[in-house]
Amino acid sequence: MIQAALGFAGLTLRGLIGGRRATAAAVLVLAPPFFALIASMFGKHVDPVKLFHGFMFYFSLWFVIYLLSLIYGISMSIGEIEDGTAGYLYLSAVPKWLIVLIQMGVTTAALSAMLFVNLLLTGLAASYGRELVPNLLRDVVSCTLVGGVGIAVSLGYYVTCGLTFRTPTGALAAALFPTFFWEILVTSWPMKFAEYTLTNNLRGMLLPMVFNNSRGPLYRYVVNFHLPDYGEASMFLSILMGLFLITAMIAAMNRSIEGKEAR
Amino acid sequence: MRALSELNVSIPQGAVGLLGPNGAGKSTLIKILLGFTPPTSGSVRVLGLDPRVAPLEIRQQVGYMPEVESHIPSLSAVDYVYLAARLTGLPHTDAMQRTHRVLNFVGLHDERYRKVGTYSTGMKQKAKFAQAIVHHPKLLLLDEPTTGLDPRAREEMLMLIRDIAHGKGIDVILSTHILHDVEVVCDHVVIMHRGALVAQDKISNLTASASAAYEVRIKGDRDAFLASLKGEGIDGAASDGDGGLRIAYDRGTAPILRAAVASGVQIRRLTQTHTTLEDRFSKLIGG
Amino acid sequence: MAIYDQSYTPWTGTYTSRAARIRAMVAMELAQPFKNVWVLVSVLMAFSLVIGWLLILFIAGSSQVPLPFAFGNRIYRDGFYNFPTGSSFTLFSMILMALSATVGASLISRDLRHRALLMYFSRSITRVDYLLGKFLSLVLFLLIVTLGPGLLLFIGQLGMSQERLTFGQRMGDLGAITLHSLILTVPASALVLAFSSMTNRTYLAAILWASFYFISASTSEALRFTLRSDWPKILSWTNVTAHLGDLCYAVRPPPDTIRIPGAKSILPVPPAILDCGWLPPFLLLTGLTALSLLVVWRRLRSVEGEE
Amino acid sequence: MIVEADHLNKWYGRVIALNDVSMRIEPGITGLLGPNGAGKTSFMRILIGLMRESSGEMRVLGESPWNNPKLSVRIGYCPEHDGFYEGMTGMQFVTALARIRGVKDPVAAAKRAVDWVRMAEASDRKILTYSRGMRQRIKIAQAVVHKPELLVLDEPLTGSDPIVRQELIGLIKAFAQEGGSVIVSSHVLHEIEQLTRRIVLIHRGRLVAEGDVGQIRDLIDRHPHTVEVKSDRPRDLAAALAREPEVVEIRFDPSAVWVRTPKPDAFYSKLPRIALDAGAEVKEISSPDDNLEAVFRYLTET
Repeated sequence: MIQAALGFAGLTLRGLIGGRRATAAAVLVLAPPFFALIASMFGKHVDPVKLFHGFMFYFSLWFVIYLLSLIYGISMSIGEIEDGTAGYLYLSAVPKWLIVLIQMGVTTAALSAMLFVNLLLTGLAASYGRELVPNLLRDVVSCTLVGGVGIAVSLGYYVTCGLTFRTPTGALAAALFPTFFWEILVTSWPMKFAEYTLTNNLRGMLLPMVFNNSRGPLYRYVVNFHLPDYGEASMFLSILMGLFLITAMIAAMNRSIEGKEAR
Repeated sequence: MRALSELNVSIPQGAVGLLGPNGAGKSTLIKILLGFTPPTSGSVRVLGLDPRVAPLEIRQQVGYMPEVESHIPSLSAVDYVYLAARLTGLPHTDAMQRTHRVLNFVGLHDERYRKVGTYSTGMKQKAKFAQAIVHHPKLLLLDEPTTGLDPRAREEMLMLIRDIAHGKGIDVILSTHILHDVEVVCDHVVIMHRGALVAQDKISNLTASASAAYEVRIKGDRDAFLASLKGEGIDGAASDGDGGLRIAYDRGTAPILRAAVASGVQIRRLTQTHTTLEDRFSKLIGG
Repeated sequence: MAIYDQSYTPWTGTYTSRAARIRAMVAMELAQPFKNVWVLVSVLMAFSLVIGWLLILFIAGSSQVPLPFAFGNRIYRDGFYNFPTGSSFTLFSMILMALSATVGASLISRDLRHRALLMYFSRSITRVDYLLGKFLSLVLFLLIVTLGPGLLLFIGQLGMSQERLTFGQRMGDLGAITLHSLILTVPASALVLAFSSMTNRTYLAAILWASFYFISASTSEALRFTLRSDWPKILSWTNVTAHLGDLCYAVRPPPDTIRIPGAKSILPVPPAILDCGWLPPFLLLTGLTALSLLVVWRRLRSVEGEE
Repeated sequence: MIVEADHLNKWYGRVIALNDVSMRIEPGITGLLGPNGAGKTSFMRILIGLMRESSGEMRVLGESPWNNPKLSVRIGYCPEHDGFYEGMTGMQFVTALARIRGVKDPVAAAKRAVDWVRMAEASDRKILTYSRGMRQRIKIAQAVVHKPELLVLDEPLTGSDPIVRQELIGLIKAFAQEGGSVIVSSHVLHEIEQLTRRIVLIHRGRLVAEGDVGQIRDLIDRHPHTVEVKSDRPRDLAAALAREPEVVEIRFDPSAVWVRTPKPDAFYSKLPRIALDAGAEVKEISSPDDNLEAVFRYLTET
């Protein structure tokens, strides 16, 4: 059983590399350092710390984590069903809920690793030609931890979508619409709901860890709503993470893997 | 990679079988005929036109049924065939009439309003066939039209092709690796192997000189039947891999009937086939 | 008794023009998205923005309260197409992005997955016709949700606005919303098609397009913050389209004074989103559109001959 | 009893795939026979636990297959359609699947399975490059790698040429000889006949008949046949045939005689004798009713 579970972990890791989705993920991971490098090479009066924090805030911790988990969350659920490989996975010594748990655990870890690489490279790119960003490693590690929580939550939601809907388009629509209207639009709007977005909770957690609790210009957008503090945010995110984990497991237990003839 | 080499062939009118094992270059030939890929060297004429110069004119007069699925799963068969007709240039009313007419012809009735994605393999093949004939082509190119069909659907498809190839003013090129299909449908056969032409003739010519063979399906004691056949002086009986017996013998059926009487078996099916075509073809595949 | 032939019969007739063939393709593709409930929901969302405005206009008009925000053509630029103004993620462009992702991403990837290209190209159309058909169907669909609500707003404003406008001014507005709609839809359609032709998995094409959209926005945002300069704004898809769109209305600046009694002041016109005129963003969008169409074209060329 | 289905139903929305199917399958090889779209795949997918039945009960090896991993590892499944991790080599694919099924030494087991399907040389190539026959064999290798008690094969012989087909048949028989049970689906009777005598007929989601191939063949004879006999002297042949009590209807034209008989078995037994006695040269004997499709028609439409 343990060996079978390890086998799943290996298989999931294999699935992460290879194919167009890996290319897309690589682009996502490498785009921020690339732009940061351009900025620090050609920009005048660039402050490396500002550059690094700006990219981390607006880029890595906002889009990269959602898009990465979207790509892998959809392809490891409905994508595998559509490709016909899910049938092999679900005939194993491991119960389906555990399969999902392993897949999500491994994917979260791997995506966090990607995020780590992304942040580290961004930090190095930002310091190009100047002195190294102080506390770079501390910032990268704490941001990776926070980002990992975000990845776990969004991955749980996307996998739930992918296991509930019968077609990839349906699953994608269900995943895209709420996330982007909620996370992208509502996050920076001066309205009360904004404190319940995943992004603002992540940023709330980031505040003491990276910014020493001082709301610099990056947090200027927080108007008319209460930015969750570390405790509130971690509570909110853990509840959400548990919730989506459970829904994903329930969805896996109830998903019939139909053949092509069903559609 | 060279798919076709030094191929000189002129394909006559009528129903022509393009026969050869997988990888013989049949699909490549068809793609060149349609103008999808230009030949690396050499020239082609389809209905007197050059596919490199006038692909659109050729495609208006040619119907193509690909080997692979090539449908749009979210469309109904009516929409799919109608779209094909419109894309060829049929006006709306004509396209609609033709669509329903050919769907009736191929035997898709109430299912025609269902999405093609929900069809069984046989129905998908029929829809594909319908889109190939909807614009009344002068020439119909069929690439492996019977793959994946159950026996009944296969016979239906072959009957459709035979029907369309005779007396409707449509010439058919049927590309396949199955001899039976060619024998049922075609008058003419072009045999290809490894990108080269191997033989080309009328089927009747190819079989005329041939010694005949009989395919027999029996019910009863097979060994006793074989023994009786030996008693009648017939040795060349072999299993045909299709549940029946192939008896290489060409002087009438009487000895076979006598053997059946003697061994007490029933003859459920008795048909004549020709060994040369079969032999020639299996030699090609084997070699 | 007369017996009529029910079997196969030949067809003779004249062929329609190539344009008619493309039209048939567009008509078929346009009917598809409306079968999807999610698409319907977001189309309704786009229209509900406008209907909300019309309600406000109606209430304001019936109680004789002039709405400075609705004067001039700002109702289109700030109230609808670029709402909320100044944000890097305007609501409308997000709706458009999501719609083009769900509708457009499948256009070519679906044909690739099911090898339907063989059917298309065995017909009497060229690659360019195919490309044009797909492109037009996506542009037209997106126009339904951009120009559609815009026209609704235009008609509503015609009846309920408290501003007296000349015929020329009205037509100027009409031209502006048409142009703005085209700016929003045409480059987006080309890009989506390019992504759609790159993969045979629809969801991946959609995600690629979404990634492009957000990466462009967040790169611009992050660079702007760190470099403390405004030029990175041009990297954001939203900003570029919104800026060019805004310029469409520049022909008719809002009135300095309002003659209606009781109206106090006019909100200041927000500054231009980009400070570089129309040429650079225009070139950027045209270049991207051309590049995307080229990508699709190349891709179709390599796919057509394939097994 | 390896499989017991009890009033099994499966719907997809409003489309019914299985309609009140009850059956028992004993150990050994069993053929599941029916035309395209008959519900064979749905039945198999419920049987192995990939799909849940809409109502009714399925028991496999005494247990319910849905969400039952303990049972899953006792079953091997070979799907009809190709779905692979195309970037893996055949060996990696089989090893990975062996591992997740809890096989003790996955590498050795995979090697054994790959050797068994005679894929040893090609096993280090990527699946992407495999031909159809190789894909079929690697699918079977993954199905047997964990030594299942029951092997479920969905249309394993479809589309393969005669040589590959004979090989696959050999493999399946070898598996059964080592004590395993096999359930195999097909839409062609003689394919199945080469494998087993025990057959279940499914048509339009309903269980139509089950039993021995001989019984199924008898079924073919239970309904009237129309037999076409091509001959040089159809008139004489018709006259001779008209005297037989089994014949209820006769038509002829200058090249052939058509006979309708409600007792095909007796008729076919007499036919050669009659033809010889009548002195007519028989050129062909054929009947549209002498096949499985006719059985389906006969069983479902009356």
